Amino acid sequence: MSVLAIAFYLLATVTVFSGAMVILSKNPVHSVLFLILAFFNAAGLFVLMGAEFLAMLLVVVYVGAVAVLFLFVVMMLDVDFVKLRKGFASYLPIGGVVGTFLLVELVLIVNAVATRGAAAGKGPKVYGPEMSNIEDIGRVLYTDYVYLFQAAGLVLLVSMIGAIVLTLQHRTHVKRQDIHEQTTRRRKDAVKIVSVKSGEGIQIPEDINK
Amino acid sequence: MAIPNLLSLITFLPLAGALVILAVKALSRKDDEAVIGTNAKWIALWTTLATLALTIVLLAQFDRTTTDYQFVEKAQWFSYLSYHMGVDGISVLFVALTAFLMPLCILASWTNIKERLVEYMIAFLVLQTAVIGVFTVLDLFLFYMFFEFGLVPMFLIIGIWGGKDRIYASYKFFLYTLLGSVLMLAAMLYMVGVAGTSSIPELAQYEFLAAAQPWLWLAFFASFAVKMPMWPVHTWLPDAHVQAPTAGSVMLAGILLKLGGYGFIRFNLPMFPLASEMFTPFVLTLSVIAIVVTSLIAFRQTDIKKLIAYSSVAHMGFVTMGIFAGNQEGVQGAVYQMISHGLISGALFLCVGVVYDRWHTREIVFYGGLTKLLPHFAFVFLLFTMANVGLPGTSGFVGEILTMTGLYQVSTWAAFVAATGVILSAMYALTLYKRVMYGEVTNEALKGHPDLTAREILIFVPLIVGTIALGVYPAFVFDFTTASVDALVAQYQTLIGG
Amino acid sequence: MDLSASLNLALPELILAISVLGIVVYGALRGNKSAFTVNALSGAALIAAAFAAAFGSHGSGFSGSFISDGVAVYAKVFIYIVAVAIIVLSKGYFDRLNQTKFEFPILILLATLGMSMMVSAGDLIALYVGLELQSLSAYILAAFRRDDPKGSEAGLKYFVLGSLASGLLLYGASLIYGFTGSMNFEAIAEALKVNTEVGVIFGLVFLISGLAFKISAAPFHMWTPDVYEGAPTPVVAFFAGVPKFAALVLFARVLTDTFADLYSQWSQVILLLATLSFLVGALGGLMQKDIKRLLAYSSIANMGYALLALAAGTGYGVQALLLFMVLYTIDTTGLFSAQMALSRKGVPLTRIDQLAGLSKVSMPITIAITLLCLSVLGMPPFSGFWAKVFVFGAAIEAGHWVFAAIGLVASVVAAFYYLRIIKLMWFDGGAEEIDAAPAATKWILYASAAFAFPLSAFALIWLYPLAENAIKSFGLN
Amino acid sequence: MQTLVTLLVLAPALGALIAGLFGRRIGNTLSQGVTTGLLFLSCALSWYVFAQHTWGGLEPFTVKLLDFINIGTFQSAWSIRIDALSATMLIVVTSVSSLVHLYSWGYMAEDPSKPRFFAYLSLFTFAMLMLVTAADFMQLFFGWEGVGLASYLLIGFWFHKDSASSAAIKAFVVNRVGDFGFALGIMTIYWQFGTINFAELFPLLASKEATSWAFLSWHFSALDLAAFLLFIGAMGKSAQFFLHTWLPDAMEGPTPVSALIHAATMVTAGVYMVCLLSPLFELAPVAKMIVTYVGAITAIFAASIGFTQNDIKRVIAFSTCSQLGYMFFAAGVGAYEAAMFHLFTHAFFKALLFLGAGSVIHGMHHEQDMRNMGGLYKYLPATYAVMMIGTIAITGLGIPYTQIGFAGFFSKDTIIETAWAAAGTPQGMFAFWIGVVAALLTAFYSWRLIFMTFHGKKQWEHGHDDHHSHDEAHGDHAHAAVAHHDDHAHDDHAHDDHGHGHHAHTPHESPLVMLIPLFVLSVGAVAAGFVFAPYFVGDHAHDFWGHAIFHGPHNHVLHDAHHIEEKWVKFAPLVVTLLGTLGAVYYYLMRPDVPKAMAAKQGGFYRFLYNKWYFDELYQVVFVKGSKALGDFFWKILDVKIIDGLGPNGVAATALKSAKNLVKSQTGFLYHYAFVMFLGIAGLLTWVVFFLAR
Amino acid sequence: MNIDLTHYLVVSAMLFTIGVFGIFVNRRNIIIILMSIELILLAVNINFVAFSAHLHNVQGQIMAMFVLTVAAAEAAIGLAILVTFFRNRGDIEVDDASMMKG
Repeated sequence: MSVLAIAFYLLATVTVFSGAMVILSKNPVHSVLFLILAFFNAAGLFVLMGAEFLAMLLVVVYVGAVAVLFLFVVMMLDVDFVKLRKGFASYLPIGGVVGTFLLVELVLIVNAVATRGAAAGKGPKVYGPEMSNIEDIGRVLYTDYVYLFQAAGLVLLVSMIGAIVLTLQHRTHVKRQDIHEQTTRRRKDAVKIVSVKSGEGIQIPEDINK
Repeated sequence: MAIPNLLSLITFLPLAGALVILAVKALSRKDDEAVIGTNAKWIALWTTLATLALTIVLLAQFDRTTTDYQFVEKAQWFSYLSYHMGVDGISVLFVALTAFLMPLCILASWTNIKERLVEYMIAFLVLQTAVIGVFTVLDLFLFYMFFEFGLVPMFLIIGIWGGKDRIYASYKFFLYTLLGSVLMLAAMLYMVGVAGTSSIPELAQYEFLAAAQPWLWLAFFASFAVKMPMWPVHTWLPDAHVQAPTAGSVMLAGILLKLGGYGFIRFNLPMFPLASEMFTPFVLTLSVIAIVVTSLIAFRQTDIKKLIAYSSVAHMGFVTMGIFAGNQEGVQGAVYQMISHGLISGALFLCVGVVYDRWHTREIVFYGGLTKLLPHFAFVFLLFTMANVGLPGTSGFVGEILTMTGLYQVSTWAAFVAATGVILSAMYALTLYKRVMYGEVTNEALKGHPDLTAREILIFVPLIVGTIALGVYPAFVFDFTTASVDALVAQYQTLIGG
Repeated sequence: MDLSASLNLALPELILAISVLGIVVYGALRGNKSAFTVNALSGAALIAAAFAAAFGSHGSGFSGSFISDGVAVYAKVFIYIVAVAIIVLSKGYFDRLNQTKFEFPILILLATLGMSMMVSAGDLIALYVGLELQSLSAYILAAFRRDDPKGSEAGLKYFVLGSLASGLLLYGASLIYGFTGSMNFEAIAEALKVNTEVGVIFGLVFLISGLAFKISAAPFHMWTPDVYEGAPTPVVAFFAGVPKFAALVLFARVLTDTFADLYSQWSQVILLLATLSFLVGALGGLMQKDIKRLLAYSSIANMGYALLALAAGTGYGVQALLLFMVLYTIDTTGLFSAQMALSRKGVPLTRIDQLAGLSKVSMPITIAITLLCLSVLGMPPFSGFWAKVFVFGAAIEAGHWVFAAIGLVASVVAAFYYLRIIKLMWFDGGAEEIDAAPAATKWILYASAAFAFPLSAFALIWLYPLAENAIKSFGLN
Repeated sequence: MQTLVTLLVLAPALGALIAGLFGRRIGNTLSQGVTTGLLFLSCALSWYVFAQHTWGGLEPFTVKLLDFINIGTFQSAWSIRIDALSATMLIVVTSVSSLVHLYSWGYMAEDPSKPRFFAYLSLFTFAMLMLVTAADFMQLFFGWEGVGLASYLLIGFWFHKDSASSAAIKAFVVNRVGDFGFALGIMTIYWQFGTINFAELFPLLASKEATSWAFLSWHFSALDLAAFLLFIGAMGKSAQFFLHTWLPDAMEGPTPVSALIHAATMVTAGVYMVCLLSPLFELAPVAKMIVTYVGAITAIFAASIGFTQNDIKRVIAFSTCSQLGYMFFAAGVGAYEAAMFHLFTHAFFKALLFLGAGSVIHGMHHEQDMRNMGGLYKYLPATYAVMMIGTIAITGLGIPYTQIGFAGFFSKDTIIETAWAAAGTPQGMFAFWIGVVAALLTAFYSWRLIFMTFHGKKQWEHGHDDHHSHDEAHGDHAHAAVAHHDDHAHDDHAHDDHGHGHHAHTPHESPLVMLIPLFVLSVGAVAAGFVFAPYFVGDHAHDFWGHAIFHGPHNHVLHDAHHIEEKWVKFAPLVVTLLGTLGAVYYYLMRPDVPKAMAAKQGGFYRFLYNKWYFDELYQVVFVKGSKALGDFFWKILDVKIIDGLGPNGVAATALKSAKNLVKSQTGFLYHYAFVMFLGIAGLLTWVVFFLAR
Repeated sequence: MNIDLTHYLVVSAMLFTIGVFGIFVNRRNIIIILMSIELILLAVNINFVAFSAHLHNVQGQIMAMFVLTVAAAEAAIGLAILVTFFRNRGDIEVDDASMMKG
């Protein structure tokens, strides 16, 4: 058994195990941590397949951003997670059957693809010194796929707008500094001159503070 | 005087009338309900009368010697569809029947419809366009469009102005007939697909695969049999009739039922002759069952309208068996029977309307001895009862005897059983007449209502004249139909090798 | 093909993308006060894009990942027009609720851009990115009324299930990729000519399932009623029409063009989905009380019909699909605008029984709804009838007459619930006055009703050859 | 001549139209005047035509008025065919009809709807004339049903009486049963010969003598089948055995109607048709045999019932039925001339009897039960006289081998003799003996009627007060249990207090307007026999009938009848008639208590006869109840439960149920939705693996 | 024993199944459902990369990159929706709290 094989089995086992733990953990924080572990090990598998750039991307984007985002939300939402575990097992049997069924079919097909598909026959690509993986990707990404690359930017824009639209809350009772308003404030907006008759006082408008 | 686009004019004039009513309503002050209603009535009446006038022109200009379609209008639409109109000796009569009954329907609704008069008149005019369209178009899809669309105004008429169980009846009517016709649509799509044309005259000449014919035939049959209606898919009819307002029943029995028979003549027989021959025993069986079973059912009814409705089913049985006898006598008789039934059943429903308007019940037991109270009505009702029974000298006779004669050669059994319908119809019709009209006036509530009003007499007179005239001189019909039916029968007999 | 030519091909998308960026900046600076301007600008951008698409050149660009052909152009122009209508509708809707936000048209624009990419997708990556761009915008739009518990629940359900569907689609894409060695449709088609194995069918099934989710075909329809009910009505009006159109065009492209050699396999899968869809749609609608839920089932049924046309796998089938979707989308947009037009004392009418006696209160709206209902029901001479004629014609031509018959029977069952609406409006009494509807909403309602009949009868005269020409680029028989 | 006959036929129609449509407007007198006047015109023309034919050498001809149905070879026209048969019928119909019109002036004097009555009478006459002058089957059928309609209207003339309207329906429906066969017969003819025109048909008949036609899966000789089916029509119209039940009930109609329709004219239409179709029947031996048997059975059957009935009109009605039986078996054995002759004479004396009975009823203030009469000869002398004439005529009194006798003698004896002439066949022998026995019965019940009505004790003086309330009236009699048929037997129209309140209980003679027709008919009853016998059945017969009646080459019964060797045959009718008369004299003049006792004893045989062999009960159970039960079954079980239950309602229920289940699966739970999606994809994949992989 | 394509694909299939399984086992906890989706996407990515490596074709890796991008965007939106859901309900239970069904 080669080192490669040992590495594969190690990484694969941990990946699958931590994947399972993601859905089985009682505590969502643990789930997130297992998710991170799964991503790390998957990155390792990527490296084994020669996709170094993607491996890096996985760690940076997923572990660095997405998983942390999850963690953040888990922490932020004040949820009684113990309650959420109730009824966990009730769908286990039928879910298990269907899941197993699906797995068997997938493995069957995976085998078919791997042995008879276009991918059969060619071994894993090994990058030589003349061109690295990142260079390989870069060449096509900014030429053939420039259109999609830009589109991906729009996807991120959508997610940004979405996050803002959905979650940004203007708290009306909190006073904020508005520099634009401060600098454009004119005298007539702020000051009103009234001639007060002696002995009568004045009626202060209710919206004086606005 | 030749009027250009006469058929289009006849077909769409009622629709235009409906739009005028709508426009008048839109322009009127909102609070003038009564005025708007009156306007609507008069506009509707004049529209239908104008249509009738145009139809008379059509009949006058119709060339009775040719088998070709006449007054043809054709314009390319899209794909292979075209706006294609024309009438032959068969359809022109149905156009005339529709145009003839429509003013009577409007008149029959003159006083008894009080709510939503505008919508009512619009519904009727739209219905008229739909029905006339069915008979005038020569494009398969246009046919289907008009054929199917007729459901909508009728659905509204039953549903809005109907009786107590109108919702059930209108749904049943709509869905039943819709189910039948969607299957026909499927067959139409196939036909157009293989023949590459949707022109009815061309399709009538196209020879469909012998293997496909039974299926196509069945699909068309599904639609037309429901519409006719044939036993055992007739059960919507009694409900629809009972619930529909008087004029609605008149339209339903007088014209809508004829769409089925017209369809059989126009499609099943010429387009799928082999299948028609194959299914003849089947149709004949259903027809005679219809005649006997529904006659017996009619005998037991307690509701006047339901009784007449069942009797309509029985009479339509004669039509179907005449058509599928496939010989001159049968087909001519069937066409004739349809026209005649249009007059007679329409008149009978109007008769029911007369008593319903006065006493607001259709229960037979409520009545009795009306002859003494409404002698004119007694005469009218008697006349149409007799016509319904098929008394010679009224139009009811000619159709029955011809269809049976046509049938007799094809199947003596069927003719034998069908002929018992002659006995049974006398049984139920006369019993009805007796229970409503004869005897002493035992129900005090019956007293104090006037005999036929001038308006009602005005409605009945044309129907009486028509029934008798056609009964004594059926050539009024045969002059038109002979050429077309002969050609049809000849083609059919050739194709089935008979 | 060089970049400038490719950019030229993608001009509509470029217009949209650049407009989005500009409008975002403008909106962000001006805040919600700018809503009207943003709406107007978005509409203008869409119309410009529509013109660009209609008069733009055909061809494929960006190394084959972008295709601009007859079908794509046909779809795009229509999608843009409907998007404009949705923006108009949304204005009235949110104004009435006092929740106008400038992000809404922007998200609509982005979703439209996504659809635009979908119909022009030339490879699996473009397919995925376009689909996601549209879907992600849609998720947000579904949850757009964030204070509304139903809205956020709808958004959540849509999101979770949608992501799942994307996962399935991706898995399928990966199998196809692994089997054929390419992401590009043309290359895949080439590879399939040499070798077709069960693996690729597997991949295709996953892909079909993912797309079927987008068009809410059974059994991937489960999200539809809930999301339709919960999401804001203009959003639902949007969902109900054009994204499905885009997904169906994609379907057509992938199946009839790329996977033409596997016709006998995928047509069976599609037929199965179609049959399930119209059965579920017809039966499910029978019990509904909520207008939007009812329309959800209606749309499930109609997607079944669309798939039936697709399953024909012929040129006429695709043509029927193109025509069907246009006619259906106009009807359904009309029906949703009717729902938006109706409110009583400031509360929108959501339950069907609230329509009772409407004919006594507002005749024009009643007539319009009646026409639209009859149209979706497939009653001639309304547009919906032609839609069904095309679809079933295609199915029968392809020999799928059993399925066509089932579909037609299902349409009769479905007729029941449209009739119920008509019945309530016309036959029943006891209605209170309704509020005045926003003018724009009303006019869109009337316009769609007028299209249902009689305009469609004339529109088909040029729409039909248009669709006929469009499908020539697919090289089908 | 063509114009004349057209006028002849259409005049009654015109009268009917005027009286029917404008009767209320123009008033009673004018309506009566117009209809009666037109009828007399018609009558005069008929006699002119008849005279021209008989003595003036008028050749048969046909006037075509208008096309009726013309479809391919199915050609029919409204036309007037004049030949010996129709000329004979014309005079019968118009004479009796015009006299009945006149008679009705008196009889219906108090009726409030006289115009209607006269319109119906004229309508009937018109239909009858159309029937007898038909040149093809369609017009024949028109007349056939037209008289049926008129009969229906007239029987139900007093529509407020439930019994009258029921009787009317019964008459119509039973006639329809006959028409059912008639129509099938016409169709058989049409499909065999391609024509329904008599003139075209008759020459063709012989060509198909051996042809068979598959009817209801059996093969029959086409001609026999056609003739038999047509005969069913005749059976219905002429109230022959099995289809006779309507005739007694038809007596619910006013008495003039009974005289006109149910004695003289309409009921004889069947005989007329058989004679008209003699070319067909001559070639249809089996059908002829059936005609003979049915006629003979009817003759004896009706006679047997006749002598137990108590209603004066019913007795005459059964007598009519019986006489029609005579005519049929005459036709059946091939003596069409004899049948026609009897038809002719019978019209006079039977109309006379009916009108006489009407006069009695009128005089008795609408009492019809003979048990409540008696001793009337003093009060109604004129009526008594004419009734005697009629009775003698019907019993056929006359001296064989001379030309002396009443009308019935000539015709009835000819019939019995022709039957003997045909006695070579079983049916001929049967008919002969039946004829003889029936003659005995005829004499008995005819005289019984006279004696019960005009002689004996006055039964109307006591207990007469309450004869209007039937329960009590019949309560007096022991046979109340079987009397329910008589419950409505008298014309007790309550609105009609008859206008002679001051002497309401005393019978009175009828007015002159009623008596004149009686006298005229008496002349006929006496003279019709010896005046016309030479033409109808005697030496001039061949010339008289011309081609109107056809005889097969082996049919010479009429000729044989004139040369019968056996004298006892000639005398037999006279002898039995006298026997019957003596019997009646014994039982009803000398020992009236015997029949009363027999009636009171309610013997089984008596009840059987009294209840008309229980035919009504049988039909009631089998047909009326049967069709009601079937109707209920078809309606409530087949239509509602099975068709609707499985059809629309069942489907709707199923759809709703599945919809409910489907919607239940739409739980709103995210994981359920996901689960369904996975089930979907797993299912699809499995399907692919098993079915689509290649 | 060589580590070939099949091995990677099996790992991917297992992850995919786990992801699928996670969705309907964790019927109440939406956060874990979201993580299950991430697992599915990871499985898909492994597939793409494995194929890409074995096909000597970089398209798969490009696809994987886009998947990563979209997955990130998806996570952001998903969590945003989750937050609004939580704000409306005060909970993230989706079990018995469904307002829409039928």
